[in-house]
Amino acid sequence: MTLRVMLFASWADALGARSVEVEVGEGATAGDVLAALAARANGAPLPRPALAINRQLARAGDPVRAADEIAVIPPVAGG
Amino acid sequence: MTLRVMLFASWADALGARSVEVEVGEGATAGDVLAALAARANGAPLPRPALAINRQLARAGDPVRAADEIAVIPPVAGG
Amino acid sequence: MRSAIVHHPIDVAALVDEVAASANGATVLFTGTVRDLSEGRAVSGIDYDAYETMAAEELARIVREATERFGTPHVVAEHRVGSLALGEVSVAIAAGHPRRAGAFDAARYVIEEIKLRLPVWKQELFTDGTREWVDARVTP
Amino acid sequence: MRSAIVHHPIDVAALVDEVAASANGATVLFTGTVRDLSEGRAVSGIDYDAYETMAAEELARIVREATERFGTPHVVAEHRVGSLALGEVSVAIAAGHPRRAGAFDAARYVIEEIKLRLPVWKQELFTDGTREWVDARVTP
Repeated sequence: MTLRVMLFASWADALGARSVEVEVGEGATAGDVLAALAARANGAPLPRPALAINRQLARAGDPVRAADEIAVIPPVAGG
Repeated sequence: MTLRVMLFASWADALGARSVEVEVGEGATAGDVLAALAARANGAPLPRPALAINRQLARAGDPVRAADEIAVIPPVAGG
Repeated sequence: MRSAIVHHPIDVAALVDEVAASANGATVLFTGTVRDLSEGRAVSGIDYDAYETMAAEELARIVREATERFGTPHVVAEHRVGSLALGEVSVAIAAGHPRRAGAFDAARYVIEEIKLRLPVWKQELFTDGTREWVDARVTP
Repeated sequence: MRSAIVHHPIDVAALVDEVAASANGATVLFTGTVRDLSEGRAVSGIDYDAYETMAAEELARIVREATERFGTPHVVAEHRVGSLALGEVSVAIAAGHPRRAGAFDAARYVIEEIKLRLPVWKQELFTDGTREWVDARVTP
């Protein structure tokens, strides 16, 4: 399935977009999506991110569905 | 010697004045002044005060001189 | 209780007024501002990026947690995003409480949790013309 | 660094402005206000008495101690005396610091020391028309 993944901060800069599409198999997990994104980053020196599914931080084993709102969450630095 | 002692808060109310004169012997200490003041309070239910000499809290044994600025310091309650 | 991610300057006096209540004996306001040095380098400004919908939800959760932990409904927080100049306020938190310990603790809780949890990122603009995402300093 | 015992309403926004500096990343404002209940009794106002010359000196010492302990010159404090109505600010402290922990700790230090050391006394006016010095509640 094709997922649209939102990007922020250093990830948005490195990939030159506010979102990208990644292709993963049915039954894919948050970990699978992060692996696909790492491949897309192509060795750029980026911080290891977490994944948010529907605006909640996901664990590596959490399932991802095509209808989910998915986002890369680099280490946060607000305040 | 005669000392003028400033009064505040409950002590000023109870003695009906912002200052009183007390008579103590030469070589009197802060403790002596407090004892003279307690006698002046005449059993009124007042909080036990400290004494300030020249705007510094005194110990009971500290000497008092006629030229000193002397004040009764009830338990503080600012803020 | 209120929170927001905003794109305009934060009116800190309005936040203080918002937490006023006759039961409160203490109010604490915390503001974070853009300062002129970061790890020894001279900074001219900061751009804040955010995952705004998630950040708004997370900030609301943090503020609600503070009201529950410290027993006061009077907690408000705003985080600004976009381009900020030196000295501008990036985050402001106001907490009103009957007692001073509760007001301090509630405001402190909110800023500590913001630093840990809010999906907001800062890019520092240095006076030498370079810029750097703070997140990217973390080892991959 | 500045402190004062004042007879007029405290301008808290001015105190916050006063501690602003380009090196500061954090500012904390604490205000103490007259609240509507004291130990369960309804309060209509508070009269503050003070040994003003000593209080001014002691408050200056406390603020100087805070600047030295927490490593920032940007600490100001004002304590108001006289008759205050519900909701009015009796004491305000502002602290600016490069780091948030320093700003919180400096403001907290000043209010805690004020409570312990400042020769200021409050008389609570109750809605039933009676009044009571808070100091007089202490057992002789």
